[in-house]
Amino acid sequence: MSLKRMILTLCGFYCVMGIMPLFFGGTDYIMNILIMILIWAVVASCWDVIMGFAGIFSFGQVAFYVIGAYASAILSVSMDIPPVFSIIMAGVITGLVGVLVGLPCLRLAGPYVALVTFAVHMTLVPFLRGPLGRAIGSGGSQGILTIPPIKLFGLAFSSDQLVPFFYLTFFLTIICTLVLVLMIKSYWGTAFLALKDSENFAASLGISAFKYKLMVFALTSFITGLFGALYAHYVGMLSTKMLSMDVFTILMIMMVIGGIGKYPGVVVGAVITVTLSQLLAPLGMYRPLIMGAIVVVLVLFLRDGIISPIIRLLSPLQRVVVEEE
Amino acid sequence: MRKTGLLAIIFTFVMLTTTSVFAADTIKVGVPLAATGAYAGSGDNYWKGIEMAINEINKGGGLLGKQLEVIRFDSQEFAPEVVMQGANYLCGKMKVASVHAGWAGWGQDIRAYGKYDAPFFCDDGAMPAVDVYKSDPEKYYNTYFITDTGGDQANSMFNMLTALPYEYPNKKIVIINTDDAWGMEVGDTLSKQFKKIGWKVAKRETVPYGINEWGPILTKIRRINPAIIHIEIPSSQEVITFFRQFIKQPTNSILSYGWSITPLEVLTTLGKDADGIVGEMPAGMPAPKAPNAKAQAWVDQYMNIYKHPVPAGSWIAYTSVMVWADAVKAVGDEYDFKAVNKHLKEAGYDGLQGKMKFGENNTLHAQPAAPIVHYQVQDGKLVALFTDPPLKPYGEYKFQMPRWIKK
Amino acid sequence: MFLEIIEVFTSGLINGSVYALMAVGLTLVYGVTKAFNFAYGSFYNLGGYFAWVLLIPLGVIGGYFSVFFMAIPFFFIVGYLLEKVLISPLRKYDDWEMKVMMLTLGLSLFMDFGYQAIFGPRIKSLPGIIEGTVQVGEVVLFQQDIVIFILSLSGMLCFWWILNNTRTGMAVQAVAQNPAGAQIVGIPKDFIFAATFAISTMMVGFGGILLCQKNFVDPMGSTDIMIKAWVITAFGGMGSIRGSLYAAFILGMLEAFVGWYFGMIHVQIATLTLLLVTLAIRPRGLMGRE
Amino acid sequence: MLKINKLNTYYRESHILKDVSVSVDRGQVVIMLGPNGHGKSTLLKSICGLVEKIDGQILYDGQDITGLASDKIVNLGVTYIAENRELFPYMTVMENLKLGAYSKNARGNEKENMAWVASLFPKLMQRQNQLASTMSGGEAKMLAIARGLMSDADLLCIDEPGLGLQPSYRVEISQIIKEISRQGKTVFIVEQNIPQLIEMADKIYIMEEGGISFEGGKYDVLNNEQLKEIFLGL
Repeated sequence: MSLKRMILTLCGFYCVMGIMPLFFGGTDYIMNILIMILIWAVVASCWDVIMGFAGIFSFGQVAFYVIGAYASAILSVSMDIPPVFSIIMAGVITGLVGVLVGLPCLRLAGPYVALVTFAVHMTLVPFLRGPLGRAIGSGGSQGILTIPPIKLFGLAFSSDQLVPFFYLTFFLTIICTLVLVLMIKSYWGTAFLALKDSENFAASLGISAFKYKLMVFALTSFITGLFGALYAHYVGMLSTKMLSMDVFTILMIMMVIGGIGKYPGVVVGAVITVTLSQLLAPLGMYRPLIMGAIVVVLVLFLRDGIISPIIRLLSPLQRVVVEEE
Repeated sequence: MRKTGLLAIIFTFVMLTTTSVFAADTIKVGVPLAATGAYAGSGDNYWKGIEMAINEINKGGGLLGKQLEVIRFDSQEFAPEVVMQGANYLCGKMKVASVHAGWAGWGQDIRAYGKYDAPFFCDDGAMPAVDVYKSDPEKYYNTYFITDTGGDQANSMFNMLTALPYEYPNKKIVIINTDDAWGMEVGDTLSKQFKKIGWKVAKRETVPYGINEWGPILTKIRRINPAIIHIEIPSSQEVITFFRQFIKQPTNSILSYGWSITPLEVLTTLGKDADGIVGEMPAGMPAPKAPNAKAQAWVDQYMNIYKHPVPAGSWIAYTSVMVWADAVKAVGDEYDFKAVNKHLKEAGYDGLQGKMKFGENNTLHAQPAAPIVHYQVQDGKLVALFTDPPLKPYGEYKFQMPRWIKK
Repeated sequence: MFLEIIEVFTSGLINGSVYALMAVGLTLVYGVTKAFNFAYGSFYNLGGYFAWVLLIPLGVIGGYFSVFFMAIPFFFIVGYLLEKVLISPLRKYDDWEMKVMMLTLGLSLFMDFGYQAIFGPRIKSLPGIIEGTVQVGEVVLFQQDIVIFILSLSGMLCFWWILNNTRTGMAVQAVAQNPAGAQIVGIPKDFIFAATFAISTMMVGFGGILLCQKNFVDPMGSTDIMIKAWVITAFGGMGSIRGSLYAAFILGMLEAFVGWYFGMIHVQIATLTLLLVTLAIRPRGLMGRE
Repeated sequence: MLKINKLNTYYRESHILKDVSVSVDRGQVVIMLGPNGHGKSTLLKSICGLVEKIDGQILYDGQDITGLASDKIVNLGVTYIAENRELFPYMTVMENLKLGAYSKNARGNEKENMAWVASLFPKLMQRQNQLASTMSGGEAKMLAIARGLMSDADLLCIDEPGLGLQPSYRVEISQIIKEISRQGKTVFIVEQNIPQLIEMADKIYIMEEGGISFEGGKYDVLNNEQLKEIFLGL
């Protein structure tokens, strides 16, 4: 997708998102979904950049998200750092962890990268629940229940006031999305694609796999950590239950629906997945059952996710719309 | 592509907004329980009690002439976001008149449902949840804890263990508990109490869920040969495998299972093998004979419908629905949350075991009408030895010496 | 002290045999087809439910003997069809390895919650294959554990023998070592892929039956099993059967001794640390090769 | 014996072979010359069912084998011997040879073929328990040819056997191919580093840019100074 088209698409999407609170500002239930869509769209985009563009089988995305959330929560609760700063510090910490995880991963391939990154995910649970975690203020198994809201210009942003929080998230989403788009379309992005196609070929062009992959890890985990922190201050409570397989799979489904490496497909994937998951929630155990089936069917029949068939399906409609305009 | 996103959003929100049903002739009751995942078993126990109460009310003509309509929500494994979604869905979107939960998120739930006013009944049974309540009692005034906290329950366990008609051969106890809020709270309280009376906590081990191979721990226990082994793991697999591996080479110890005796599978799987284990149930129903005819009738009805003995949570979840219905009847308007909450807090309720009342911190502290019941497994069934408070022997049932203890 | 160590050692040995059984199928399928099966744990549970359905509601004659007898064709067919219908169509894509991971992840979600929808969320227990204990000196052992140990070890030795001494076994190895070469000598690659998948499904199904009768059939237990098997195979070197055997026993012992000496809560961290250190030194695991 | 009509193949977006027509008669030695990367290997692989997208017709003994799975083609008696050997690296020489006789038609004659291969490659037999991955380039090439012979094929498609080898090995290979041909086997070979082979050839093709640019007898090439210089470096 060309840069112009990509930016136009995202602009269109976020313009629509931006005016949503005008209609639904009074409905907490829908505002919550909208905010979660914004947050997940960025987190899933980061994963898409790692997997789809850099071609690294990272399974550590949820871990980075949780690290960011916990980092900001601990900094603001135990050390009384104002959330505005703790969020950014959380991003930096997550970025550093990303580099640390990235260093050994770059020597590995395929399921090994997946395993090592997922091992980070798995170690987080006993770490945060255990004595070490409690020592740094993770609150052990009960988690942290009193995370302060973000205070900015005398306003408090938290789940108590959804519309202001929506626009704060919206603002950060736009910035991070721009960063991601520029990364994908810059020399970096080209380098990723070259790397994905053939590492040897890219090496012959003088693209250092090591350097670029590390940079991807650092940047995406920074953004992921930032949004994790945002989420922590949004819900105001954290527990290690965030590391359950469910969150992981939901994130994965966003990518499958959106199409891996088909940015910004994953953003639409986030919209559909979050909404679907919410709609199906009253169905209890049939929700994950249906989600699982959707993944199987999509992977099998739609190689690039749901995006291209939708475009194809809607193209006559689009033409009509254009003609009417 | 832009249009695609737009259409997708419009489509989903049309779907979202149209799904809310505006039926006026029912009263909606929210039931957020774990229907999937590790806590689904306990969710099922609570659900059975709630279902029974709702059916009973509906059969009796409903509440204020309206039928009750249950809206369920799967709170999975209580991830913060899911807990919040549940509150927003049930209270925000479906506008339920009350929320009946069991385990619901150990404190996260208080914050999530505290934003709304519909009465919220939960069985978190742990101090962190009560701490959230205490941080702003005004805001969380609609929260009701239907059982005591872990610490209070552990004190009761301690009292029972020391009151057993049994001469302990030594003063050593081994405590094994899970690494969650409940397990830690019980473990900490028990070890503090036993130390106070001069016992030695020979081993205190916090374990994660999912252990099926107990060899290494049992090896240590056999060396210690303690007078009491207390296990506090609110999950059936671990405690069953522990018992099986313990019994192949037992020590002269009283096996105290605390709350872990209550998951349904423990007794259905172990049967008579489990004879001799002691344990407790908060807000429980004494067994095999209920304390009065009314309660006995309820137990019989339960066994009739679900074909198994009453597990932890069922009775109190049933009662919580009844308590709320009683308050609504008294107020006359299910949506007058201020009045309903006031009634819930101030007026008592005449339950199956007697008059009960929510106490300090909106907690249904152990009381004669909702006692902590201490059982021993005898002939493959739970037999109440004591009720608490006050700690007194129940009925004619007697402690039996576990068969593995050699004099 | 010595007795204690012996006891912990036996515990580790039992752990190890159980893990070996879980890991060998996974490593085989990865080694041969390069497809990573995330639904592996769900097939383990399928074994458990298979035995449960036959033994409890149906009350099949012959008990475990018939269960094992029927499990062989059942799991072979399930695995074979699965590969043909779901996995092999993905092979034509460049990023099929990622797609297979995602598909099997979705499949495992579907299967796990399918079990809950069909059998309910509560755990199920199976009758033991054999009850009772044996005393060896001071150490008391479950006969059940001994049966598991013997069956899983002999099963694996038998499997190893087949792999190294039969034409088909050699063909499987050939595909693992060089798929293009295998095609050249006329080995039907697609059939071997599907057959390997089927064999691995059979092994994990067997593992499920053997272990669920010791523990329980838990609809949500599949993730733990999958992760455990994954850690062992990666530690031993993906694709190396010998590596997984060593890894299974090393990790079984590590678990028993760390649990005994430091406490159960440290087991998981110790395991993952060992894994990470091993991979840092040997990026392909203990016995892995390029 | 082998007749190819208007064969086209594709790899991803690129069109590799364009309307290639070739015919090989029983017992012949046919040599394909041409610059590297112009599709010679692809042609051999197409015959043996190792290329996915193909279009056209390949007849073997009158039977259409276009798009047939490779194992079926091997079974019919057509074997490919790869330029880059494609051995099983962690198996011994003997195991590699045994797997060469995997196809159904080869199993019955495994013993005779093994004896024949042993007489052709005495050096390999001395190393029968060595792992394939530890062999030198020349030995590995010999093993690849030997493994191909084990398949009891009537038509051997040999891809650049002499590439990157010392002259002594090349001489050996040419002798072996002569021997194979003497046994009545048909050989379709891509090779331009072994001039001795030209002497044996019954027919020569030259492939350029995915198409056949020349077809003729060996004297047509040997007498054509231009071709000789370009393709044989003589």
